[in-house]
Amino acid sequence: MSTNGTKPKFAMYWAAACGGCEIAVLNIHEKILDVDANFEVVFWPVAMDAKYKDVEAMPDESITLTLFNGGIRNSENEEMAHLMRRKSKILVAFGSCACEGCIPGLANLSTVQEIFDTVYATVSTDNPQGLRPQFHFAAPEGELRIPAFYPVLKTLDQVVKVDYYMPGCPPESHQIAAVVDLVIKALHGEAQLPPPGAVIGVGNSTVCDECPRKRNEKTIKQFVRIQDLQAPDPALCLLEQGIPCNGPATRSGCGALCPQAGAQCIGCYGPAEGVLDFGARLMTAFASVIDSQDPDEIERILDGLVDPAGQFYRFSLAGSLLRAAKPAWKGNGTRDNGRTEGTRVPSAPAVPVKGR
Amino acid sequence: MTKYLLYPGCSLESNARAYHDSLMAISGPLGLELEEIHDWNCCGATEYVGISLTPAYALISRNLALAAKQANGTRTVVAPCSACYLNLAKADYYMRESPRLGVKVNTALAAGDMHYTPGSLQIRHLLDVIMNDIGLETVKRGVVRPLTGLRVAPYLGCMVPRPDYEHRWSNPEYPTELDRVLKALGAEVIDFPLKTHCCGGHMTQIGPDVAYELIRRLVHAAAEYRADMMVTLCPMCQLNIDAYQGEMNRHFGTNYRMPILFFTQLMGLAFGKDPGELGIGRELVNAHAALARIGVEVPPAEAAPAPRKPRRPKEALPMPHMPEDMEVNQ
Amino acid sequence: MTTTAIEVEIERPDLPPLPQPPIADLRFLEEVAAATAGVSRLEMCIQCGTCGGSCPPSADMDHTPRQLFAMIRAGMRDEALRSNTPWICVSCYHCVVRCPQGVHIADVMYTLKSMAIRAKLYKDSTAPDFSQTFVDFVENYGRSFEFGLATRHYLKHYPLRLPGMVPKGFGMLARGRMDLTPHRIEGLDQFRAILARAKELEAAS
Amino acid sequence: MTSPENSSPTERIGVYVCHCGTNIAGTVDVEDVAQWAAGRLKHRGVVIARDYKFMCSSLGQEMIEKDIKELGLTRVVVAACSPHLHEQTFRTACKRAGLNPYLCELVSIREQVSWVHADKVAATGKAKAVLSGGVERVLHHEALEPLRVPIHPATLVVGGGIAGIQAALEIADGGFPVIMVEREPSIGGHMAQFDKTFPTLDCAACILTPKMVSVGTHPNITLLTYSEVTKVDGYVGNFTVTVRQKARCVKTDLCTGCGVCQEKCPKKIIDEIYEAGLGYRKAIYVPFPQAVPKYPVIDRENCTYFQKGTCKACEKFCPTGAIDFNQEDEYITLQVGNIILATGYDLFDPRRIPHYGYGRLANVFTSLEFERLSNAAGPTNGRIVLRDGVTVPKAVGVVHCVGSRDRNYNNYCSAICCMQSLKFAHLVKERTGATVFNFYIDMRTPAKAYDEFYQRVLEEGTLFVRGRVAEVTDAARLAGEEGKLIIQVEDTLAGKQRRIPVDMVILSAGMQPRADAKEAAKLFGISCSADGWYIEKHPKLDPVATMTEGIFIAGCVQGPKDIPNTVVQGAAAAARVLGRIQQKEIALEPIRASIIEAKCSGCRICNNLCPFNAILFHEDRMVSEVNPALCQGCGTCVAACPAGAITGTGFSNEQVLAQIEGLLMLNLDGRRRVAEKAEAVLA
Amino acid sequence: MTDQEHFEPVIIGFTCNWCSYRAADLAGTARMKYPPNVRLIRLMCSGRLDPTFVLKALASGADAVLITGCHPGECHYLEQNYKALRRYLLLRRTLAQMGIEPQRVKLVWASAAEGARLAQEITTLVEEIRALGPLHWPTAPEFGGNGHRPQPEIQPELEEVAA
Repeated sequence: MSTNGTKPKFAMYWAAACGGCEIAVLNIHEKILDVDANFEVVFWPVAMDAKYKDVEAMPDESITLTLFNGGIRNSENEEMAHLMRRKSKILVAFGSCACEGCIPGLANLSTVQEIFDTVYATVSTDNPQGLRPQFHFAAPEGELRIPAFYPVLKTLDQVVKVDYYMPGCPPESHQIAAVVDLVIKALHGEAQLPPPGAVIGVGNSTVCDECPRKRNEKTIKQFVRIQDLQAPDPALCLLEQGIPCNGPATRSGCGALCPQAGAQCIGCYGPAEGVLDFGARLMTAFASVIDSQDPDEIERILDGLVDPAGQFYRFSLAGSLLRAAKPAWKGNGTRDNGRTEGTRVPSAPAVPVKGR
Repeated sequence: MTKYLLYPGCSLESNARAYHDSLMAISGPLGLELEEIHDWNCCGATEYVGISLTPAYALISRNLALAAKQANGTRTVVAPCSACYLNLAKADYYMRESPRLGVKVNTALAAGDMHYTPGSLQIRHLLDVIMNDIGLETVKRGVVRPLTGLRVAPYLGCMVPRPDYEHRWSNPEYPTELDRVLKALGAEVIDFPLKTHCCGGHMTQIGPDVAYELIRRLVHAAAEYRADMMVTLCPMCQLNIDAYQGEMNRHFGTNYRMPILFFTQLMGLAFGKDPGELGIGRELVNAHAALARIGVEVPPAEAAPAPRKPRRPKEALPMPHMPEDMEVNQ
Repeated sequence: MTTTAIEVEIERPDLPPLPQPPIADLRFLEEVAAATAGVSRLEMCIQCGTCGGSCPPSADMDHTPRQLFAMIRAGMRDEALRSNTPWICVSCYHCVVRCPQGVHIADVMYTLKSMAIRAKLYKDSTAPDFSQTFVDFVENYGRSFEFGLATRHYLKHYPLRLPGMVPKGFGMLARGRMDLTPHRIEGLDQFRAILARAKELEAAS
Repeated sequence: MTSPENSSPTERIGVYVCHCGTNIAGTVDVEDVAQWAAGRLKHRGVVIARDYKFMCSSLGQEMIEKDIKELGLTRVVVAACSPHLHEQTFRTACKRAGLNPYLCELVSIREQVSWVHADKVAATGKAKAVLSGGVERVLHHEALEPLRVPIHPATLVVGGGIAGIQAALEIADGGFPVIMVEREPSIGGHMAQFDKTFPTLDCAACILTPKMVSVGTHPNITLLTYSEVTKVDGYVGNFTVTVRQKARCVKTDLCTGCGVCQEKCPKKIIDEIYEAGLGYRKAIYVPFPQAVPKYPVIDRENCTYFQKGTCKACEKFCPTGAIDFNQEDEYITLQVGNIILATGYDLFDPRRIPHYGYGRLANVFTSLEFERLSNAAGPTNGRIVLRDGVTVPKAVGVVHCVGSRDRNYNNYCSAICCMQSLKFAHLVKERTGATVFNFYIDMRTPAKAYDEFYQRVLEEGTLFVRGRVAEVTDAARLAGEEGKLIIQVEDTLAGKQRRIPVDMVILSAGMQPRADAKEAAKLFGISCSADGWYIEKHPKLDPVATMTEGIFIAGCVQGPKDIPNTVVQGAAAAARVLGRIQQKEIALEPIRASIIEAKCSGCRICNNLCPFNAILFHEDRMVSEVNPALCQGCGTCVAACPAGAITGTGFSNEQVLAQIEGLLMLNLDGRRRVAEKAEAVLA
Repeated sequence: MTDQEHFEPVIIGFTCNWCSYRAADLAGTARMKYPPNVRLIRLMCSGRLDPTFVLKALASGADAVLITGCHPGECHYLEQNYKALRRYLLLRRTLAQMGIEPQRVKLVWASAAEGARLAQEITTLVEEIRALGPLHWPTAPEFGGNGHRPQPEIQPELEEVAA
């Protein structure tokens, strides 16, 4: 790998994420050579060996471009976010996790207790002694500490200022390539970088725009899970067939991959330009076209949406207006099926109330 | 076989045995699987509610609780007796309509560690089930001895078609279900104007004179329409018109002899069952003469000529046409 | 603008005190409604008379149902509870299905009966006794007992008619339509426990 | 999206707090509110905040105008009474000062603060919150211009009953073109079926026929009978309407209306429409002698030729060869500026009340049947007889409120039944001398000369029984009942149940909306009540307009009413339309939705959300578009768009979200303490 | 003294320009009294109600949201209130999954004539919420909007979780 000190510096970091983003970057094939040709890669734990202290040693803003993927799940993630911010000129929230929390963000529906129980004490876990991680441990060499686990996962821009957002789980390689091109052009003064805060590597509409399926005026009499549908019409809009497809609200750019492959869009590219809350858009869209005016029937139809929060906030929970479920904020609490109005014991209130 | 929970009610075990016997006899041909609710209790008839509300509804609801618990494979309770049907149905409906009542009743039931969730059962009358679940086609298929020539006055009384909060009947005043079943059996069904009028109910016990008048109206109208017999689906109606017809005659110095049978008995006959098995002969105003017309015991007599409509003069004005389901009344 | 109350001294020559007005219990309507199963809609009555017109035995009633409702509204508690109307009601539900205002008339009648029994205001004890006798048997056995009911009731109220009843009674027995012994349900204790609790609740309300 | 912390003040906002005498100042510390706004909201762009005794007074308005001019205000927020009261006032003030009126926001601190709260501190606090909400919101207001659309001079009148006739004549006489569409072969409607009209008893034909004729002959009226509207496009000012003209099978240019075809036609059918099922007509027929137009139509369902392929009697005998079996339905497209709906009512069908016996008992008649019976031009030439056609009744019962004022059928009072029943009573008495009983719940005669008519019928000896009829039966129970119809009723004044034997029963059936009223409402994009009556814009102040600009209603389509009121509404609707036409154009509130094409992905979620059909989808470009003239500005599509591609002027997301923050900004000062306390407890 | 006494719920109300907003005006003209905790926003129609508004309000410090519209069948725009109904029914399901008590978002039909009813509904709602306690959503600006409590508090919590 070249070490020409004059080339602009490139870094990529992996916080709370699955690693898919890293693969996606490698998926740009020979374009990766352009990256190498135009950048000096100074920090990329997946691709090369480097220590945090090396980064700390670098002068501030010395890294031209940092692709930061993954959400902020623990204190280490947050420290690194601050560090990379300090050292980078352009910090890109790369991939759904960094942009809006993604799948790890769904943990924000559960309490820390629940998360740990699931991980260390469910049938799928072989943990006979019921061991749990200790946050600090007195070893003969001295006390060991591991990073603090946060009650909720945060998105990158909830802890540091972000210059650009590049959504997708993972971002499509051709989009990455395009962005890389753009940055390189910009570096050579051949192109203008978009205004700070912009979402890059995406289309300006939603998935339907790129979806070839036939669409009619929408009315929904039932919601079904795609696997419960006998023979889904391959050419007709999935939503019209009752399959909860997130396409209408999801930012275009992926080329409507899933709908073309016969699966509903699950929304990994996040909301369209200027949308404040992704889930809200889906809720209102789905609800609006339900074909009934009778509350009971509507409820019956809604029963077809087995897991609304999961459906609407699959990728965007941590970045949504509420960001997390109430129990998660507190680390304890109860669930509710939403239809037992008034009968529910409120979960532990934010303000502890004596005598209650 | 379609399965149902059966709530026979006290009458079917005593004065309306004929109803019970004939029901059992026809359940086979109709494909009715009837499972009796275990250890059911009296529904309180029309008496208990008049004394004290909560106990009355607790009494009724004990049966609902039993049924709900027993319900294996079905959530439909069938009640052949009209008072039972109404009480059960009403209890269920009112507990839904006013939660206040539901809470009271369940608090009471709790004393016998029981519980009933209003709306968890369907309470339906036998005729409703035969009409809408079994279907007239099945009934027609079962007929081996059509009741041709038997002129019957369908009589439902009050408590089956009314108040009908669940809208199960074609009409609370002129329901046509019974007419259609009897037609399916081949009987000649008259458009009986008093088909849902009152038989006097418990007035035979507490104000006989009142009851006698009500009975007279019915029997008179039936006779007016030259009916061979009245056909009912209510034990109380059958009892009053059958057992009290004598006293009524004495009271007014009349001599009506209008037999009244349960529709299940006629179905049994049409299905070729043996009269004895159907409890025929248990009635006080005997129906033998009438039954002779359809060849029960005696060789079939030729059908009585249907009353022909008077030819309308040419200057007559047309009648408004009636919806299809009314045709049975023409 | 403001007005100041002006005290006026009215000349009161010594007149005899005015007679008391008849007692009107204006909460009676609510009371009846509250004691009725379901939602009575009693306050909705527009006095059209459909009930009175439909009622088969109304000739024998001392007030038509409609009049009774007017009396309830007027708070004429005693007169209403003394009326024989609820006892004559045969629960035919004609009025209920015809009522243009959807009043649960039959159930209101039941309510009035039970109130009359509590207040001991019924004129003729035949009906209440019959109901009570019927209920007694039911409470004892869990099922009704027609033979016992008929005999006990007739002995008490129509001893003279009894002979006349014999042939019929015999006919019923002969045709196996009447049992001489009552039928007991199995869960009698539990059954009675339920009723006991229910009665407490009723008394409480 | 703004929050108090970020965006820097780019606008110059003036805040004006009204005392409204003591109405507001009595409960809200207005001076404090104004000072608070000047200080705390400075960073939001508030450059001046004043309080004044009566902001709506000319002095108050001048104060605002002066500030706009001198301080160069770009936004104005007035905290005073409800926008429904004075929004217009202050907008106009801004306009006068050269500021776009839509850059002014009025927040209500009277109806929704000072008048409903007692505690002065709390009220003042809320006033501040409401005000800051208004300030945040006004920052996102845009300058708007009202929409101006031209008005096409032609008017479509749907329904040729007396309401439609009245409206059409008024407009035509006003000198503007009218197209009248009538479903039946002739205009005239229900009124043409009647004999006499209450309370004056003048004959319906005598007063109606002349009007019908002038409709038929009026140079400004195009009459399309035997026709139905099938499609309505466009919006106020220029609707495009498609009308299906059913094939008459008669060449109207050749037909002389001589009537030979009717005589010769061998096929006789019960006339369910005009004769209300009480009389007969031929397969080729003119509904009634005075019909307009006079041309007959062939009823294909019943014509022997069309059913069996042979006959053609009419063709054979037609002197002018006007019969044309090959005629096809025609579709006509019309351009109109306004539409008047006068489609009338249906009669309640008494078969739904079986215990009244109609349909089972021969001598039970409906009110409409009786109208025909008593009509000199009717099947019996006006002889009031039983259904056998000969027997004259000796006793007749008239039953009021049939199907009306009844939860089981129609809840409402049909308004005409009392008077109509009185009319029947009078006619029976007059023509047969029979004993007449009228059974009523309440006697309702609330109009000029109506109660006098009641008095007159009383004098004539009609027997009135106050009580709603329980049942009509032929089951005789008592002597003297055999062979009669027995009316069972509680005589509520006597307090006894009565059984009254009569020969004839007349059921005064109520009015109900046309069977297809709801589909029609959808077709024209107007709203109707749960029953199906069309809803007027305002029950008192705008009784003939509808929520949909350019569509008006007249007569029973709006609710049960008698002839006088129907005529009044017909004229009123015409007056409204004439006013419109003369203005030549109309200004519409610019509160409208619009779709940003670039953002629209053509998912079509919004397409069927608009009851006014304002959203159209371009298959070619795969995008949806809002027609601003059709859009009523409800914002449902804005709220529904999953891509956030639809914006609503006047109520945009930015405005509402900002207002939410504004409203909440204040309490946070107060609440922070609670929060800190919470933290303390938690830590 | 308990926090109830401290706690004044703040409720955002969305009203329809044609019915409930006028009902609120009517309550005013009739001088009916109701608690000052509700702050109304005027929309043209309940159909304009975007779930985002509700989430925004809750996330920015409101303790509850009141949604009002014309009675079913009486919508000024024919049938848009039904759309509001559908959205409301779906939204409350989602909110329930988020652990937000369903009582905190309430849908009320109120015609322009029902000032008294609206005032009554508001009063009840305020009392319900007062009993329920503050929602106090951690993203509210009162937490500086970052939704994160000071570390020292999280750590011990985790200690016990881990134990």
